[in-house]
Amino acid sequence: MIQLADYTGATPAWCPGCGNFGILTALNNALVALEIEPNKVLMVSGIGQAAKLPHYTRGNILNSLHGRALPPAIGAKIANPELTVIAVGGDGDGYGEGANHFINAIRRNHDITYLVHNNQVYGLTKGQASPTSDFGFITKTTPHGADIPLNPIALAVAANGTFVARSFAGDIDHLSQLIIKGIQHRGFALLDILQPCVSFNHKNTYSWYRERVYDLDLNGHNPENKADAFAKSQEWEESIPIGLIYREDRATYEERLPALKRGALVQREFDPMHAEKLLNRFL
Amino acid sequence: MIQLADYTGATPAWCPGCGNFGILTALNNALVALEIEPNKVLMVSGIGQAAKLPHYTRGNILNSLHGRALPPAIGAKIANPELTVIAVGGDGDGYGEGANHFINAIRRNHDITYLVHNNQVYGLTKGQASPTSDFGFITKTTPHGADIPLNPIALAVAANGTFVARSFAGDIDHLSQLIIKGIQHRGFALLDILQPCVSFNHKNTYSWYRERVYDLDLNGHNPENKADAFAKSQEWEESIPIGLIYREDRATYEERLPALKRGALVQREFDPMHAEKLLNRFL
Amino acid sequence: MNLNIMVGGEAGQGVQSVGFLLAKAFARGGYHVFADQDYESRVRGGHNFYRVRISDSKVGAITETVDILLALNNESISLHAEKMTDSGVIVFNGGEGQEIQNTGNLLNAPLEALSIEQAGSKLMANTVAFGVAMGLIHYEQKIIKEVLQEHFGTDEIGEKNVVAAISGYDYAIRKFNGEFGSILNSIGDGNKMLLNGNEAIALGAIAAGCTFMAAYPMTPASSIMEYLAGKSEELGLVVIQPEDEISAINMAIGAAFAGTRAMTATSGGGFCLMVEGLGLAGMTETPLVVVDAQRPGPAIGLATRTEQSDLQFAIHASHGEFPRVVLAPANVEEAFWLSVKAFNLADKYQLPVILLTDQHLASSYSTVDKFDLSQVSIDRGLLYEEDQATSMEVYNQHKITHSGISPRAWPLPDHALVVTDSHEHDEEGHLTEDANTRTRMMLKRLRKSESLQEEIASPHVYGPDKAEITLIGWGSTYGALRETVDILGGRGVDINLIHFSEIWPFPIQTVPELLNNTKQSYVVENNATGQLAQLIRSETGIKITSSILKFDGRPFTPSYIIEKLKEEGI
Amino acid sequence: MNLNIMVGGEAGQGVQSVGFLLAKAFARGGYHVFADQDYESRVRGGHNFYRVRISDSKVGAITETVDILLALNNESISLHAEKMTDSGVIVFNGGEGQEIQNTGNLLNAPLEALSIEQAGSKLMANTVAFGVAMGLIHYEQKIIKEVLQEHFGTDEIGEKNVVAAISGYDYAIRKFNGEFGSILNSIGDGNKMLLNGNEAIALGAIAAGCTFMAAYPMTPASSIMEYLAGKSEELGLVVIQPEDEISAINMAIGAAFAGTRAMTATSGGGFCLMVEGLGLAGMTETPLVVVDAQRPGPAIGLATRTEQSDLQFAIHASHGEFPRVVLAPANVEEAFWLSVKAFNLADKYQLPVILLTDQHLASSYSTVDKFDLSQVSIDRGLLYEEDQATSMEVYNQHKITHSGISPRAWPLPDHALVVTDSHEHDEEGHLTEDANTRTRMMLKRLRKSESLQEEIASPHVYGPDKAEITLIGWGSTYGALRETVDILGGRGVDINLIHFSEIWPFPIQTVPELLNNTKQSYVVENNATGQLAQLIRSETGIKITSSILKFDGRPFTPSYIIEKLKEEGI
Ligand SMILES: Cc1ncc(C[n+]2csc(CCOP(=O)(O)OP(=O)(O)O)c2C)c(N)n1
Ligand SMILES: Cc1ncc(C[n+]2csc(CCOP(=O)(O)OP(=O)(O)O)c2C)c(N)n1
Ligand code: SF4
Ligand code: SF4
Ligand SMILES: [Mg+2]
Ligand SMILES: [Mg+2]
Repeated sequence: MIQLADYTGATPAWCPGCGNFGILTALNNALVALEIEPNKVLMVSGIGQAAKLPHYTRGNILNSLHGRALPPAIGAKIANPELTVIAVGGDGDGYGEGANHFINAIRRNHDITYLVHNNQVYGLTKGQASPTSDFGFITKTTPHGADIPLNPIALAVAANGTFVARSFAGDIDHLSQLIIKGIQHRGFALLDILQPCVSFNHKNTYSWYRERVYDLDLNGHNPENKADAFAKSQEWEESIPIGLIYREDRATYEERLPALKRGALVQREFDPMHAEKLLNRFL
Repeated sequence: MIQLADYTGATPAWCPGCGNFGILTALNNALVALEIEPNKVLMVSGIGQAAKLPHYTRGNILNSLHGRALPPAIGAKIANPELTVIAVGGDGDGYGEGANHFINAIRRNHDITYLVHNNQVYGLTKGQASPTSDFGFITKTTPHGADIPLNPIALAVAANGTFVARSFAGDIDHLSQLIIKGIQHRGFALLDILQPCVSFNHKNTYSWYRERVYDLDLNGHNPENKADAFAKSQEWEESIPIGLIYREDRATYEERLPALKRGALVQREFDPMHAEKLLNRFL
Repeated sequence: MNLNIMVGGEAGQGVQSVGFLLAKAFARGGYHVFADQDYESRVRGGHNFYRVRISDSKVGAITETVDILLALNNESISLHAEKMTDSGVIVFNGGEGQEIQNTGNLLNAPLEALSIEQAGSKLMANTVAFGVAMGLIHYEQKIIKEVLQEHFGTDEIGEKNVVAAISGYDYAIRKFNGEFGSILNSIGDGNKMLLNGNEAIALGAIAAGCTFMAAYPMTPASSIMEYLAGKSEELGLVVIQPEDEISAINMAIGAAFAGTRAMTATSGGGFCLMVEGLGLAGMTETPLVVVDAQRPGPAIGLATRTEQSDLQFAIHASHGEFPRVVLAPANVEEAFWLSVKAFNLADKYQLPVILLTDQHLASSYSTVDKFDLSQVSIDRGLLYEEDQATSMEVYNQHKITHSGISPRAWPLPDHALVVTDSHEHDEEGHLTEDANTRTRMMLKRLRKSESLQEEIASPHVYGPDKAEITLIGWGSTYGALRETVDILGGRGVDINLIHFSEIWPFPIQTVPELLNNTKQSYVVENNATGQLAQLIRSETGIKITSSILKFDGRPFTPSYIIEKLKEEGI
Repeated sequence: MNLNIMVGGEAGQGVQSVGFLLAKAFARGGYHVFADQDYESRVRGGHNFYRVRISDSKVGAITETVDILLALNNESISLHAEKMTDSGVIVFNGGEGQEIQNTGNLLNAPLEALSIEQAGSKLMANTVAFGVAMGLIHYEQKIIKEVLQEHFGTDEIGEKNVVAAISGYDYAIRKFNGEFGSILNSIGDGNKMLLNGNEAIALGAIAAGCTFMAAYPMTPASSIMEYLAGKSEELGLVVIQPEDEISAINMAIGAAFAGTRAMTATSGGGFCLMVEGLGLAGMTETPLVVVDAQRPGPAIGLATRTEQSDLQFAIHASHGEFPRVVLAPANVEEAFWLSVKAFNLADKYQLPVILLTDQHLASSYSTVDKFDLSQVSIDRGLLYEEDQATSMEVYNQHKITHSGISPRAWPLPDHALVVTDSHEHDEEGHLTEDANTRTRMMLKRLRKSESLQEEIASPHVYGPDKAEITLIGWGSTYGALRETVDILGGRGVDINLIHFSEIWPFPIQTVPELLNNTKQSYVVENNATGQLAQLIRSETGIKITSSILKFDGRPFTPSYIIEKLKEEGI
């Protein structure tokens, strides 16, 4: 039996009250609920406050570069599809530096769960604007206010995502359930997680989010309809939908690879003589 | 009077019959129609067949790196907003290597016109799949068929584009009119241009496109409605809408910059003594 | 006279602000100050400290001993108690139930209690600590107030901080019953600037007329862009934070191509992403200033610490071959002047200039005489004189000249067309495949290094011209090395220093002679492989066999160097 | 015996396919063949040529003279006529209205007309030209048919090509009335492989058990990924073309971390984008093979041409310091074997290995004896032996050992947890800020260079052990340099060659002695600054004062080198 104790890692170096704690708890709960052992999990993270998360739980870990959570996660998943691969990072990490990987991982539909701790700010580097900072958000690098933000949900829908969801770090149960669904989803599961940053984001606070979020499940939203999903992606300032926004069934990248039909790459035998028939073709 | 002769550059090194010729003609026509002098134009391009275009017309030219048409174009536009800045590149260039710049240039709404010659293939490097290659498209690098493509129109709408349009290299008048509108648009104008590649794309040919494209103008489409625009972005295989898909009015990045209120950066006087008041604050 | 104050505590306890206030108060009182920061890559918790060194003569390094330790938490005591001088005082936040007694050189100060009592919240405990330190040395209250008001404003918050500080001040005077020797008064008019390396670079850029910066945040470079962004409206300059570093450097190239002075700044990881752009500047001959504020690598390494390990990378970054300049300021003063020089060289030679600093220089504060702006000259290089202003002909942006420098123009309405290309190109800037043109263009670009060579200053020589022992360093270690020479020289050791601030093109005219003059020499570098030593060997053939290398992310101190030399029998 | 055939024409005229067919036909006939390609960065038009050199002894370079020129367009004649040997024949597509007469050594062959007549379309004019060349030397028709059918298939298209070629063959026999000395028959069983450098690398990777490649297309590296992708289904390996090179290298790192052998390949511009990832592999000690197929820089440079200008960049790429390997295969054979070695060293030392090739090696075809796969050994290095297979404890991925190498494991269900980090980390792989751990980890990683050093082969010495003149080269210039030594040696010049294929860690045990043995030496490099000479100086202190440098994007030929030596009085 997998227990929460199996998922106890180092003490987080986050600020007291940070939304990241809720995400950590929700993830651990989800992994325990799914009865996945830590050594079947590979967590790959970028760089930022969010990206430190893997060290605070347990599993195989590759803490990578800023913006680069997804590419190594993809490489590892292809190499060994038996691993439950979870990519983790912040909004700057995933939607800023790494946005090109983000869009392409979505369209290729790699079988990965991607948790984005979206605190709408650069936390670790102390408070610069992020791509999701609200319009007009003032920071040291945007003294006259941030630009129109990047909308990760709309982009994920537009990029032909197969599992596009949003949750809130302040609602651990909701998040935990959604992480479970995301991990169970065959294909790329995006979880954009609203995460209060108590140190640098004094606009999008716990209460700001709480006043606005509403659960799509209770709202009769049909996550199979793309137009509806796009419409939901446009809600913000006034009310913010959380839950599964869009879902579709499509072959994963790994399923489409003929090479993987004969088992995981990491389990292949080494035999140089295999190349013999190729050499002959050059004669 | 500006004439076509003013826009005659070097002889194109493109394949005979390439769709790029139509784009070149349409651009020249548009610039002449707008009565813009070549020295008021700055063309910035990436690398690829498409990206060679500036050399085949006339203007100020910065032929940059693969994927990097937009960043230098943005830098130059901010430095000197009096220039009509046109960025040019291919689908690999702009939607592959450069997709992160693409999305962010759109949301920041830089006042630039961006021509993407979308031949759904890597032409210059001889026929590899591009991000917009149709699903299942077979190339040397995708022997089991390309993935679900990236949808530039949907992404541009999702990224809060203010001018999102598609045209066809085989319809020079349509394209020319749209380029005129794009240049006149205050803000980032995306022109995704369907461009037959006679050497490497034997699927999406002139006739393939011709059989499918239809003009939104004749169709009663309302480009001010985002949901409609998103719906239009989803049409492909059967029928392909061309024309202005989405448009909105929003301050450009350059208009929002307080620094530009006092004139173009490139015209500022140099005076080290300006720093005096700053030095005093460190005393 | 030398006083060392350390402030220690968790991230979030206000260590940085106390440290800065102390530095400022002493700078205002006419003292020379050097202050460095040691912090972890986190926003709350962990252990940070700030060291402020105060002297009546120039200082450019920190020392390891501490006279006053302001321990905002108890961990600071256990971590730093061993560094205390005999007469040193540890100020700690005792309060109730605190074990350590207020005896000897320990001063149990109820920092939080005083803060709550005086200012209604424990948030100002750090300001109370600042006051205690000031009280211990009986420093002028006028300066204390001035500095606090400048920092916190003159409104309620500023006032509360003044009250909090004074309560600490009084407490120290009342309660400290140990021995503490230093009673300090201001010693001058306080007409020195107190600033760090990043601020100096930003000011240099402003003085040089840079109006465009594109950068992506990265410690320890971020504060350059933050400073400039803060001044963007006031000065009319543009700072843009794009999606990544690739965009940043290419935006700067576009802005420079369009005629402005443009820059970007980052640290090693971001610099990695910029190297293709660096080559673009090289090929298109676009003037560009790139700051690489080094930190320990490889990869993320130690994100908030210091290292000098990008030297060879900076010199060789990007594929292909093109001339470039690498400048590594030795201290805050040079950071300003080399920032100005960087823009001038970039324009004059139409190439990228790398300012190679590090966390130690970037975030350490230092007092300097106010920069004399009348000494700043702007040299935009050879400009194209148009015969036909409205010609619309393509001018030769890459004209092949004897010096390799082509008269420059940028796109302007009614001017000639300006064309350039990342491909090999002809004089007009149009792409070419011609072998002969290629060879001539390569030679043209590389030829620029010849006259460039003459712009590069010879290394600093400090101490006697010739000595038994020669230390060799580069960049931010200058202060520590100078002081090492002073101390050992004072003890009768025959020692000097050769220090490089302008590294590439390598100052080949003077270095061989300088080095041939040495007897026993040591390179002292904040890296693990001795990169300057490698460079010296490849450029001069001279092998420096001994080295003092440090690569734990912490800066050198004179005492560390002296210790290492002692191990060598010196 | 030596025969040089050149095919010239526009892109799109089938130059490449004729060139390849010629090379293949002679290889099949038992000859040694070396063939290179000169092409522009465009798909149609411009001028391309293909040079095929045929010999009865080993050849590793091209020559500049031409015996048969197949001029698919008339521009080819004006561009190359001056290279013809006295008895050489120019075959051109005359047809109606063609001025040049079929006299002397010009053969006016109606290539298009014959193609239309025989195959119903002018598309096979190039195959007709191939036939003409074969006819001129009376080569075996059996081989011609064989080769054509292998290339075009045995169906209708294949048949039409055979018919077209034979029509050209017959035409030449019938109509050629000049003098052409060579009548060639096959001379052996044709048991040689004909392949280019990229194919050899791909085969090496396959033999070494690489199952994962992520790469973004870039000339001249693309054909490595194209070859592997073509075999992905047959061999069960994965080739992914992601959005950019950053993604490519990081995907490969992920796949390697997960336990496969993984690689990426690119050219200089793409390599620029990979250098941060290179540092990630360095820090996380992930085995990784990166091919940098060089082309002329900076920036886009000359996209389809050759250069050796990334050497210093490859050695110093990425910020911070970590061990790496740089191998530069001298020819197709070494491309295979060093590709295998690259994977073994990457695994054994857990670090990135850079295979530094160039366009000349990547796309030149060469005959080699079939690789003996029984000589390929797989060394995955020290692996972690688990005591408790189901422990789920974190094992020490970065255990500090004497050799610096930690026993390796990768994530597997029921195995210990594997943790690594781009930050400095402890033995378990968790991030740390501790100064002492940092120092120990840096030393651990750098220590790997010591034993690694012993894996690096000494440079090749060709010719006498000691000589008056020594040429020094690296990488793909080997063939041209060897032949230079052969030719000049044959003329009585006392000359030899020291050639580097395994460059980093620098083979310091043997090189100083080798070089100290030389008298007058010349580095011969396809670059403008003499990067190997710089490296030799920084590693050994030895200054090679003379150099023959070429940086016009074209490869060296023996005659070019001999010409340059002649200018030096040799
Ligand atoms: C290439 C590179 N650029 C920049 C950085 C500096 N950096 C580290 S974390 C970070 C931003 C973190 O923001 P986010 O991803 O939103 O994470 P958060 O800290 O808010 O959780 C940046 C810019 C880096 N490490 N590497
Ligand atoms: C960093 C980098 N990666 C790869 C390349 C090689 N490259 C040149 S053009 C090109 C693709 C061109 O495709 P696209 O942008 O669609 O333009 P097209 O030729 O189809 O017009 C590639 C991959 C390069 N020059 N630089
Ligand atoms: S800075 Fe913000 S995101 Fe980072 S740990 Fe603190 S509260 Fe959380
Ligand atoms: S390869 Fe395709 S895109 Fe390139 S010039 Fe030829 S037809 Fe046009
Ligand atoms: Mg964030
Ligand atoms: Mg394309």
